Amino acid sequence: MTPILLIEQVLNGLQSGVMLFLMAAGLTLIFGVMGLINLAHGSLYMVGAFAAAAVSAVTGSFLLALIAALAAAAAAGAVIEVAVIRRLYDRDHLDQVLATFALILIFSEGTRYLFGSFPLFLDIPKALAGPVSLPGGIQYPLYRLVIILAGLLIALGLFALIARTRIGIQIRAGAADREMIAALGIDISRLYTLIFALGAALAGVAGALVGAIQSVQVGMGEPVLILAFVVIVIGGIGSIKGAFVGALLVGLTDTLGSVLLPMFFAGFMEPAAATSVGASLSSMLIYILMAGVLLFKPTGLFGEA
Amino acid sequence: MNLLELRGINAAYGPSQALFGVDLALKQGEVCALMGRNGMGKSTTIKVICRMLRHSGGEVRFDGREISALPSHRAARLGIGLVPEGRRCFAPLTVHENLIAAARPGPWDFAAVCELFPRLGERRGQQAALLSGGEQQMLAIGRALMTNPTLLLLDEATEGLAPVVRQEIWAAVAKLKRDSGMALIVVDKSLAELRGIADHAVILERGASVWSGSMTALDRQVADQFLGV
Amino acid sequence: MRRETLLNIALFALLPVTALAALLLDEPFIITLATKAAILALAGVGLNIALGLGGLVSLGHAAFFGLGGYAMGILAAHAQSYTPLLESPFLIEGTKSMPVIWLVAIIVSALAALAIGALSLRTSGVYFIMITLAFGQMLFYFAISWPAYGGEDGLSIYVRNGFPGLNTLDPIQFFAIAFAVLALALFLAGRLAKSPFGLALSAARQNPERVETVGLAPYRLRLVAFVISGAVTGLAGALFADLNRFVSPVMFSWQTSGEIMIFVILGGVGRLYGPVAGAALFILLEHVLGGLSEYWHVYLGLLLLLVVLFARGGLIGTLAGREVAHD
Amino acid sequence: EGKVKVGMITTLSGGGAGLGIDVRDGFMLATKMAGNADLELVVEDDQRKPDIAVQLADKMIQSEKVDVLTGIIWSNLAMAVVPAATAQGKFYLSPNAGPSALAGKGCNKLYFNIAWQNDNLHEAAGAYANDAGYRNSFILAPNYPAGKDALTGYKRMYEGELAGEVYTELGQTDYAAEIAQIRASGADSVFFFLPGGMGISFLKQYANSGVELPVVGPAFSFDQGILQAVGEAALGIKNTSQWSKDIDNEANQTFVEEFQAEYGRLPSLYASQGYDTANLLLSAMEKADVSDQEAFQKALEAAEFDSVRGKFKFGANHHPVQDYYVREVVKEGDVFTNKIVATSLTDHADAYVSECKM
Amino acid sequence: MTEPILEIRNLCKSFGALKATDDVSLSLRPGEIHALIGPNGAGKSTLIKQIAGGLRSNSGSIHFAGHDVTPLSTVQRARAGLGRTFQISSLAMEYTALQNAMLGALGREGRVMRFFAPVMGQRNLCDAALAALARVGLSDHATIRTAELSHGQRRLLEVAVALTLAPKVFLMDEPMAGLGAEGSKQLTGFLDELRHEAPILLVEHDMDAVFALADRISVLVYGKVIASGSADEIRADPMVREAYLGAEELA
Ligand SMILES: Nc1ncnc2c1ncn2[C@@H]1O[C@H](COP(=O)(O)OP(=O)(O)OP(=O)(O)O)[C@@H](O)[C@H]1O
Ligand SMILES: Nc1ncnc2c1ncn2[C@@H]1O[C@H](COP(=O)(O)OP(=O)(O)OP(=O)(O)O)[C@@H](O)[C@H]1O
Ligand SMILES: [Mg+2]
Ligand SMILES: [Mg+2]
Repeated sequence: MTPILLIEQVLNGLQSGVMLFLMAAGLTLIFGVMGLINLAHGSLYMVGAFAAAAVSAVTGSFLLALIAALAAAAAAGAVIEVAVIRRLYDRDHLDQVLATFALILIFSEGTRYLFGSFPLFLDIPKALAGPVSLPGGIQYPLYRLVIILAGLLIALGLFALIARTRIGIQIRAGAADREMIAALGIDISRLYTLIFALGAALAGVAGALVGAIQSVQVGMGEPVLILAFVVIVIGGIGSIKGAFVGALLVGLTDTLGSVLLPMFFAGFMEPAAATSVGASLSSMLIYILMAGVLLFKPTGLFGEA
Repeated sequence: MNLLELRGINAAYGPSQALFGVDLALKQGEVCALMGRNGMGKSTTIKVICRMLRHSGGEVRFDGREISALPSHRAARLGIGLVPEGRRCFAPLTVHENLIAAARPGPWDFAAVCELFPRLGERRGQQAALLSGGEQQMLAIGRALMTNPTLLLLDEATEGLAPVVRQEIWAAVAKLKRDSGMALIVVDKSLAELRGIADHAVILERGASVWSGSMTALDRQVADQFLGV
Repeated sequence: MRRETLLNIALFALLPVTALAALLLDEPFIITLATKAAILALAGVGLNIALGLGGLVSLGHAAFFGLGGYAMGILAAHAQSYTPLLESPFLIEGTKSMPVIWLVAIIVSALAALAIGALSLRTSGVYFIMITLAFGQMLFYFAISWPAYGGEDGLSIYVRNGFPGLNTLDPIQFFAIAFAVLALALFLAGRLAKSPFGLALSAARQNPERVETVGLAPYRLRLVAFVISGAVTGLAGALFADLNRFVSPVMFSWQTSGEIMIFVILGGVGRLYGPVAGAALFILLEHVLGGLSEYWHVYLGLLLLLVVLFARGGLIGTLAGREVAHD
Repeated sequence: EGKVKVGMITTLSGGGAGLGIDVRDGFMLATKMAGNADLELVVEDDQRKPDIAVQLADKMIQSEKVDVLTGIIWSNLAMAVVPAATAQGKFYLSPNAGPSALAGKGCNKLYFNIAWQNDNLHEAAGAYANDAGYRNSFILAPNYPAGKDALTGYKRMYEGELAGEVYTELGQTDYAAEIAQIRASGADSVFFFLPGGMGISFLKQYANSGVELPVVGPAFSFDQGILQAVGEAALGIKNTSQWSKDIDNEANQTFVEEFQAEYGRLPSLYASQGYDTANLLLSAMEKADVSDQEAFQKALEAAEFDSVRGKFKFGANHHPVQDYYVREVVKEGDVFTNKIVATSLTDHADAYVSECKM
Repeated sequence: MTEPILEIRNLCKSFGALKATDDVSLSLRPGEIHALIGPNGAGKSTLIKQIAGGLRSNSGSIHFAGHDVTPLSTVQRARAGLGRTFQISSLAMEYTALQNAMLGALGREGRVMRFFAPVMGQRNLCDAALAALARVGLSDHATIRTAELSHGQRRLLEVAVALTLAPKVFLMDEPMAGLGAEGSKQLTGFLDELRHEAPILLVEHDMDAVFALADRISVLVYGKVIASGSADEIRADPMVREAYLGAEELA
């Protein structure tokens, strides 16, 4: 492999990491900070993508589509928080698992009912289409650079919100002891609804942004969900920085693994077997990474005991 | 007018009733000692006042209005501050974050709390979970003060504190009462210390208020009968 | 008698009564469903030992379910094609005998649980959920891409394996086998919960520090529980594979882990008969609602939601009141 | 007497539901048009889970007492159901999946495939690559049996060099790394098999990457149901199929018109396969009674029905011997669709027929 | 003078820059109550944790019943006979008081890998647990879930569990905290007798109790032992008065 290709693949890995962070950002808030296991997060991601596709089909405007994604996901988030999640904060994690699993079923099939069983069309705006040339002769899709930017901005914004503002402190305090923070005069229910809606909105925006270069279809949220959980857990629950680093690690591992492992095995195996073994191993790689990280740091890279 | 008034409070945890008609009244700037043996309902009464626990009978009036229907954050915003039993600091947050999480403007701010408890200033960036027991207790008190309440509920707030610190706290309480007219309900085990600070006392026995009167009226005989000392 | 005891008796009787009724009505498929419920309940009983008693929220139990399934698939496939499983260093032949397969399934999944548990139990809480998920996923991807036993396509066994003295192809007889295994597992799990080990394990869930200071090692308690739990779930996997005469990597997927967990939660975590209630209800819903509408998942979702929101402590918790199961 | 009960097990919920719905709709259209009251159909949703499919098969055989099973979309589900169904003496007509195991050693006299053997469309792509003069292909597919079959199928016909061969993760959504490899590989063409959402993602990302090598693939990523979601990115791409809506014969024209009239959308490949499956069955019902297994099998083997593909016949392993076309993605008005531009293989059977001993 | 059963030599523990225990040496002899007092955050609980095994020391050694137990884990030390109570109650909250006590009895017996026989049917365990509850005055509450006990009752249960272990040494971290005046008085009397079963290393802020009970008192300030001696000596020590006792009325 030429150095330039290697650099390009590293870039791809980082890019895919930032994209992962974008997808995990909302979950970082809801799961990482509020401490709520929300399996339906992937559904909110899907809601965003579908709302964007629907609006873009009608208006042709990507900006409007993004706004629609944000609004639809935030609204869906607020509704499920008030109707369901709110009753579950003081319950066992397992009740949250069951309830949000039920929400997945409702959202997935509800979306299919509304939009049919076939994938929808959502494309990147013309202005952002096509590649740009980076130094070193690397051709890189402009839109992906935009995604990187969006991911970085959201990472910074979240970090500031959680670590630097009083609202962030109150959310974390609420996660530690809801009853107590309420007894000190904080309307934790309203705050949580807001934050949940914000997390949902982030998921929705990610769904729309990423949906434009992937397929917008029912069930698109579930693989993302697992990946997002992996990212957050590797980084350490509750740490935005951790989630970001975790996302980059997973992105790099996944990309470079799928490129390098088959080459590695080709060194001493016949080509067909090498590609196949390499590919098998690379699909396991992020799980091996996660298990490895947790074995050495049982609370993730930046997590606290 | 009474700042706080409990009349005939009944309360239960699920099926098991813990309070059977508790009465208590308190004026602005007064300190009331809430006493009784272990398990008699002191903490339950405190929880009812700050609306952490919904009572099933009787009424709670604060500042002239019936607050039974309010959620606990609204009661807190009316000016009820709580130092709960067992500290309940926000374990993953730092000392500073614990203090400012729910702070409301007023004379008690971070600097003032650090003056009362210098230890908290020294440990400002440390996670609450890693504080010593006594430091956590200081933190819980500081946290409640930072909400600048007009009524402060201290449920075993000096548990686990060194004698010097306890003395400082009682001194601070006396000052609070004197300077800012804060009212307090204090649950504490040391009768001697309470005598120095409380105006009157209410004694609970099996969830009912069985004795109330001024601190001076609480003589040996009463103490012996209800508190076992 | 306590309400929960009565309820448990009713639940226990539910499956065989259904199966017998189906036999009388000549509805063999209902028997198959009852068998499926019994087997999945068995998997749930296994998980419940780790989850309910030990507080170990494993999202990787599909690993054991799948290993049990593949133990059956691989042994039976070799027996079917008359090729030995291993020739050197010693000869291992395939087999079509259920008891032998069960034994292998139990041993293999117990060993896997020992390895996975030994590593995973260094973590706790959500990290434990995710690390068990990771091990499950590793096996899943391995099974998908490992060509020797069919990869994603899985392995078909044309004829159900045999059990001495019984005709396993007859639905009611196979049901009887599955149900007997379930009954045995329930009995043992019930005893386990009340045993000294159960007391210590459950205490380790509530407060590991406390258990340490009385001189018991939470790690060891949990590891043992995890191994027992994995072995039971592995056995269920072997039975499940035999029910379908088919295994595939789907058995390893996180959705499978999730479903087993749903049975447990639905029935009531830590309730001995919770998995039975959960699995039975889930299968009932799946088959009743499935016929109603193409979008039946919506109704399933709504029903599950109602259960979580309004039926605290799962089905059994609601029906039996909030008494604690273990005392 | 003369009645046939058909059990259709197909995917009607969840991610892959579109395919199952099309197969079902195509099948039902044919039965409706035939108006044959002797054919009774029960449909069940397998949720794309093998174990559910197996249980549904059991249910249909044991409780519903069906004579014929059909409907399964996915190879792994077919592998789970077909051997057990045929072992119990039921006919199975596959409207989509054609795993090699069932075409070769595992073939069965009661099992008929009316779509293709899994390798076929890829073989057609390989043959087309030769015709188009590609000498250096980069090929990729997901890492699972059908993906391996796909690349094997392509390589079986393709005569040029390989610039690269990559197995991607099943369900992968980001193809930046693969596209970078393609760019760097010096390939002159790309062959890919990425069914469902994977293909949509790949095509969108490929179109946006600035790599402009010609792409060829099997029809699955370009079919009617999915094409609208790919959009412009698919325009002009060549794909191989045994069917296209512009195949010029009367049966096909009727099918396309009636399907549109009935369901308000253009038919897909899967709909055409479902439709042909039903017609094959109806044709056999004309000739034989299903209770006479041997006669009914003969009637099916004869395959005397008007296929939307024009000519259609079975090979010795009950898999199709048919023509494969090269289609190009075009835009008709607002709708993306395909038109035939060439024929890549004629009267093509599959590679496993010699292994089949019935 | 009898040989100490527990001896701590030059124990150190730092958290970052903070020296929580700084070269502490202490001993505990059979039959005595050795009180450890000191300001909040002085390192008393840290020291208890180090002795019980929950925290690894940076340096120093711990000798118990003639053995160097420094390398042993919490579990091993508990088995060797170190019984500990927590400053903040640490109990199995879903269990009844009796079940918590049974757990202690089970820990003492040690044979936990028994999967079949019901634990509640084991007479010896049950009797030991009930006896312990009775000794702290919780007999009436045996079948109440710990979560439903009041704070003070939990503190007593904490002591009861330690009793069921029948340890060779008690490490008690503020057992009086949270007890009412009456409760404290009773517990004081109880500990006074308990010392004959096993000596007690007692951390306590309740000076009435400390002065009434302690044979020896050590004062810990900023991780260092600044004074050690009899109750009267300590009471009179000006350094201790300033750092810890303050102007307290002497009872
Ligand atoms: N969460 C709870 N659930 C059920 N019962 C409870 C709960 N908390 C307290 N109780 C019961 O209510 C009664 C009163 O308890 P409360 O905590 O008010 O007592 P207290 O006077 O504060 O005692 P202490 O001095 O020990 O703190 C006790 O008998 C206790 O067992
Ligand atoms: N894990 C830790 N990391 C950092 N600092 C710690 C940690 N544990 C304890 N400390 C600090 O070490 C000091 C000693 O704590 P320790 O709990 O031993 O005090 P203590 O003497 O028991 O006090 P108290 O009487 O208030 O319970 C405290 O200042 C505390 O903040
Ligand atoms: Mg109390
Ligand atoms: Mg301490």
